[in-house]
Amino acid sequence: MLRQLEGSRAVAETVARCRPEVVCAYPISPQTHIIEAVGALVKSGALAPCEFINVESEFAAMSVSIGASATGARAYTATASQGLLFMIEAVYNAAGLGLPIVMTLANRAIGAPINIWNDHSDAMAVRDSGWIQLFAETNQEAADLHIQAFRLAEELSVPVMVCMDGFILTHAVEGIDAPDQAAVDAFLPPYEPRQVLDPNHPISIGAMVGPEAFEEVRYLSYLRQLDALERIPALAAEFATAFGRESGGLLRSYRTEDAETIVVALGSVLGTVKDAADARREAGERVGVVGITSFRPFPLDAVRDALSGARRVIVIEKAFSVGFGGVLSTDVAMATHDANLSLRTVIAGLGGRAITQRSLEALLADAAKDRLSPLTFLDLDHEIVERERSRMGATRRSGPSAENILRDLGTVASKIG
Amino acid sequence: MNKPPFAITLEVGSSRANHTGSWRVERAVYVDRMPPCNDGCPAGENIQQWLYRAEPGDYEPAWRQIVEDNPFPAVMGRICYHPCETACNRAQLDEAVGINSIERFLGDLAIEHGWSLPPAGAPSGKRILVVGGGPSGLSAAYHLRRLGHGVLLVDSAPQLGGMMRYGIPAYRLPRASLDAEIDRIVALGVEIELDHTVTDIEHERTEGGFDAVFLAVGAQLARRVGIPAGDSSRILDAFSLLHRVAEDDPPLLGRRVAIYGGGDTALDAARTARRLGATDAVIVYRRNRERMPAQGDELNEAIEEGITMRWLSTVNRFEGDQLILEKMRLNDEGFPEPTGELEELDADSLVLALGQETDLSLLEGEPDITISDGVVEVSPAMMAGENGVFAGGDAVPSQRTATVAIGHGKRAARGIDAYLTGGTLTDPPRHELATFDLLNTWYYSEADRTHRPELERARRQSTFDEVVGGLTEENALFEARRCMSCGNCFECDNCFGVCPDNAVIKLGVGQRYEIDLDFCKGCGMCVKECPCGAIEMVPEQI
Amino acid sequence: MTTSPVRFYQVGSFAVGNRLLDDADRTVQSDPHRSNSLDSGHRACQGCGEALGARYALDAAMRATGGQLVAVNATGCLEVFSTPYPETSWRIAWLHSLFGNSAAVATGVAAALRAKGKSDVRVVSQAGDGGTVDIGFGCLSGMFERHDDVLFICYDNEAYMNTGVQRSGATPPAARTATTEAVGPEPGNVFGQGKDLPRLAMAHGIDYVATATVADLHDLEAKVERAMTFHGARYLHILVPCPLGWGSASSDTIKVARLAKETGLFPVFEAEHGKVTAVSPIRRRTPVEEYLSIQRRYGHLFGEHGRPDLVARIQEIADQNISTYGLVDEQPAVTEPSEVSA
Amino acid sequence: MTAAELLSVAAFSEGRHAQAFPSFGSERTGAPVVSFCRIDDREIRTREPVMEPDALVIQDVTLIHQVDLFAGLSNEGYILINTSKSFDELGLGEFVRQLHRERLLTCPATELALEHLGRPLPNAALLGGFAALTGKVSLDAISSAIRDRFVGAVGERNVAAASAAYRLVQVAEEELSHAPTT
Repeated sequence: MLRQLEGSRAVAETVARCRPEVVCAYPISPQTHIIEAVGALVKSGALAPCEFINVESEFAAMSVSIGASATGARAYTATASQGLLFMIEAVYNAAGLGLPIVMTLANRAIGAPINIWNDHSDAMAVRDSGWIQLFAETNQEAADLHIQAFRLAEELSVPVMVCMDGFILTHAVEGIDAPDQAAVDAFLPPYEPRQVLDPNHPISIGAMVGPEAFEEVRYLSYLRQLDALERIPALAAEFATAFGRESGGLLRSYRTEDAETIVVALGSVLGTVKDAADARREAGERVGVVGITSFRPFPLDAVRDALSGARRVIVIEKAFSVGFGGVLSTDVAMATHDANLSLRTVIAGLGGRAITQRSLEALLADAAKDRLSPLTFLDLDHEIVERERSRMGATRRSGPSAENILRDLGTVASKIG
Repeated sequence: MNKPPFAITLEVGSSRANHTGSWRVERAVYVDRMPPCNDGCPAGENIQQWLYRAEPGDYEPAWRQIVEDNPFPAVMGRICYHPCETACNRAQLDEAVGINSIERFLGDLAIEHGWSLPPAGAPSGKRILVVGGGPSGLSAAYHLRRLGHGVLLVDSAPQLGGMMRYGIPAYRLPRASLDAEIDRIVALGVEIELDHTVTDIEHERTEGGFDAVFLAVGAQLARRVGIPAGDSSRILDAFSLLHRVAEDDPPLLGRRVAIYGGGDTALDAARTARRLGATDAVIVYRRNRERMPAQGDELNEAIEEGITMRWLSTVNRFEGDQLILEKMRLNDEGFPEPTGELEELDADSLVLALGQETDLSLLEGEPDITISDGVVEVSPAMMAGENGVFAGGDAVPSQRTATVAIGHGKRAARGIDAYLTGGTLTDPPRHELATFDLLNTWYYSEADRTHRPELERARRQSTFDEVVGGLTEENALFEARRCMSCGNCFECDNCFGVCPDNAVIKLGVGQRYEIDLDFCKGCGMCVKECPCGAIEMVPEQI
Repeated sequence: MTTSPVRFYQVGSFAVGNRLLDDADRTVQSDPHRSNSLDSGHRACQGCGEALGARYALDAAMRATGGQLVAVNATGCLEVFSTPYPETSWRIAWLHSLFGNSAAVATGVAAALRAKGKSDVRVVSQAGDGGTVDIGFGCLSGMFERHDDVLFICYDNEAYMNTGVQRSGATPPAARTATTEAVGPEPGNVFGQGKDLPRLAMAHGIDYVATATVADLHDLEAKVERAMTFHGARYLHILVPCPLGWGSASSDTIKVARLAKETGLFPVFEAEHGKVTAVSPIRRRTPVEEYLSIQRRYGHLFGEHGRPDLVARIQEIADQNISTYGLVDEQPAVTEPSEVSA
Repeated sequence: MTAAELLSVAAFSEGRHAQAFPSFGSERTGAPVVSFCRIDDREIRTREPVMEPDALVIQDVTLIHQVDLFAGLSNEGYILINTSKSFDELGLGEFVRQLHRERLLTCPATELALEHLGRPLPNAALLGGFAALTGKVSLDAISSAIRDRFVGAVGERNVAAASAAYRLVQVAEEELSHAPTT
């Protein structure tokens, strides 16, 4: 039933209906509302049997999940930003051990400077960890992806991360259908582990593997990710028939049929991008949008096909590789290396900077005139940058840039949006 | 469950395919070493083994283990000077194991329960003449019977036992115990002829058609010295004193008795004198206490009973009821020298305890027998000469104790058996001695020795009741369990437990252990942690 | 013949086994059918104390739980020498995740078992001193504080042996390691540093804390058994000498552990709910020299350029332990582990 | 944020698409915050903050001279300010002359809250006032949204406050419609 719900609440209810047996939590904005709500459902007995464990760090949160999953329990946790980085060793370990843990990542920037607002730096930091990473465009999709995530993870024995934009989605209230228990049960069978710690059938999990087999082990996990490329669309289709709506899949195209310019992006920004695209089409530009849901595994073929007709591809990223540029862009470039098109990277929305339709339209207008440089930083205040650079040039002890800039701006939070 | 993931997950126990034994440069090897108690026992008892059997309370098997070698546990448990305890490694930890008292406990238990000795062996058709019914003669007779040989045992005395009966007072060795153990031997089918003194060995041998002879005539002649004495002065020798007491015909000694000598017999004589009513019993000895041949504990018992000592003194002369003593001093070699300084000692009688000699007149005419210092030279098999005449006990050169004599008897019996079957007696190779430094005593808990009760002094001075009592079963068991099993595995499971590689295989009760060389890395922990030193490391041959 | 019950025995009272005892009173290690949780073929060094301690502890835990046991293992020597692909030496359900998280992983295992209603299955988490007092302490403290139903066992060999003997928070004063070399005016590890984990564990108010060494099997097994009677967080700290890292003879592993206890340098005790309830008194009090001088990691304290002053300071530490824990008994120590009918 | 959320719920209950979200910050209770609400008949895809509001509800009048609250407000826009003062008294007289007078109102929501709830929580009253001012949502929808959020008596008191504000604003609207235009 459609209800006007906060994104975090919708995710929490949906996760609960996936019947996790162990949930552990360490609070970090903007993930808090999710685990608070799950915790309440466990305490009230609405979610049972389930052990809700308040741990002392994200590192412990993932470690507890590892132990629980290896013991045959369906395990769930959620984190963001610094929290993800603090648990990163365990994140890799969970994937290496092939434990189908599902984790919500409420995407948030990484400090310093410390910043609690949304971008995708955290997700990108664990891009190579062996987890499947699915990006939600809306809160509805965020909720739905969790159901598919448990199914996918347990089928393949691979952990899955559902990425949803911090605050923008987690704290947004909108009409969402949190699927009911019967429907979820029908879609998601009980967890049957590939390996389990059982005193009656003892095994040793987590052996040390040397050069003689390590590469094979890694290659096998690569093959599992390739399997995921098959399973993700299949599950999305199955989900669509079961729940009557499109959620998940590898990617989604919008008005790309005749598009000359295609914007590629991840997550919630796609909504604004679509509005901008519509506006530009009214101005006579043929603009389309491709939203990538499955960032890992990265659907090279699907992306290639989706972009095949375009002359320009603009990748809008909420993260970037300092010292290089786009992260998603390199993947898109790999997908389209033999296509004859110009690829532009736009870094936008870092640390919660609002990505406005106005800016996007201006950007597209420039692109239409081929005035877009290979790497663009949307709404970058060059004046501030220059001021700080000259300050740095002038005196060695010019102080921390972030504080200097805030002083220049005399800013307040409300202005940042 | 479906197949676990490749490499990161493994099937249990698969490491047994990895034979880490190849790392080894030394291997652990189980050994048996000679325990000092066994090493020190003149009767050749396997002491450690019978203690081992006694530890769980299996007393009869323990007793049977003793009588394998020595048919006199009850007697030994009383009069043996237990060199086993002197040698016992436990003495270096706290106190020696009370082996002697456990042996007596087992001996008495056997008498109480009427356990019989192992039966005589299948008749060999051979007959052996044993001359002398003392410890060595009886021991020989016992072992010969077990070997199936016929035995005629002759003795000049009216009763069997020799010195055990006529040389050792009843308060040390009650006659009931002695008789019981002698009767058990006789019961094996030993022919006995008492009050018969053999004067011509060759004659008797051919008369009786004996295949061999064992001479165990002991040393019955008291050694005498010329002591100037008045007619009224009463002088007698210790042996006849003890002999007459043993036959209930005690001589009159008076109230003040001096005993001349420093051996055990001197002590026996003095203590006997007290029991016959002497108020003063004074031992006159020309050396000091340190140089006294008598056993320490008996001297203490004597002193407790009121015996006094005149160290560094010799008897110069005996005038009426006055004994004139001369003071001595020890020279650098420790020999006593006269000082010329005289002193007096009132005495009604003087008992000479200067040792015994052997009467070997019966050997006159025997060919190729060597007699030197009044005793018979014998081969390692106890044979004197070539023609089947064997000798043992006090009649041959060695320490003159009952235990030694019993050992001789056993050895002679085996020698005779070998002689009769045309072979020669060969000893199995002796194991290396299990010295204290080979032990890891940590594993033995603190346990002080239990001592035997002693008769209160009043009764000891007036009666011939046995002075030293026996152990209760609990004490005997406690004492037996103080044994450290030096040099021989007692299956404590230490090696099995402490091996970090599970490379010790436990073969089951009585079967001990085996090293699993597939996995033994040769760390040597089992050797270091073996309490009794029954494992050693040996280099691998590479 | 029948014999009366006897209230003592000494034949190898302190040995692993004793033929005079009933099976029930015998140690797990004396049992030919023991579980050998850590089996042969592992790649530990000759005389490895950790391999020994792990088998002692886990076999005891296996007996105490009727084999219903799951073990979680931190990274370290034990993990590396026991499970190099393609062979594992474990005979029990075993999981290795990371260096610093074994306590948290065990919490997860326990939580999963609870959620699945498998209350009969018990969880052990094991780590070396590094995985316990240093990198693993955060997760360990959290597990303690939540009173999760986990027995955490620290096999303490007083340094990072797996990586080549570097100093850990459990490395004792003056000990030479690869990162506390025996040079300079204060050779070896600095005095006054290091974590007293058993005390920290007690401060969490958890049900049960105990220390033990591989030198006293009876004591160690009794403590594992006791620990398994509690449902909640428990901590067992076992001293396991490392011949390689300590520079002791491979055959001396147990001797060294024994001396650590007999000198008072390693107090062996038990605590319940934050209070010390029992200590294992010193049986043969020994000066620290005897312990130190058979380990090359203390070699710089002896010989012509030796440092008797530092030895004296170590002796002070031992004496302090002895008075703090009352390790020297006024009455003679009870030496009969149990009574027996013969 | 509560007000925006309740407004979105009200709109949603009337079958419209609604989206509410805060200006995400690390503010603590009481600090100035901005929150947004979009109401539409089509699916709302955009995630950008509301830059050009059609309506502006000012809960804390003290902010009006600190931050440029009116940036982006179109001349067609509605303004509802929680105050008992008039625009002139607030020094906004000049500013509001360029706007539709009947779309500008002040409402003593805090007083109403104190009167009905006994606590200075003006949200419900402002929503009632907003409903009356804009007619974009019904008072019933607002009331049911309030009741969903606050069960029992608290809900009813909030509904009372909202209704009171609703009536006040209606009356004011009446007056304005009869006022002579200058």
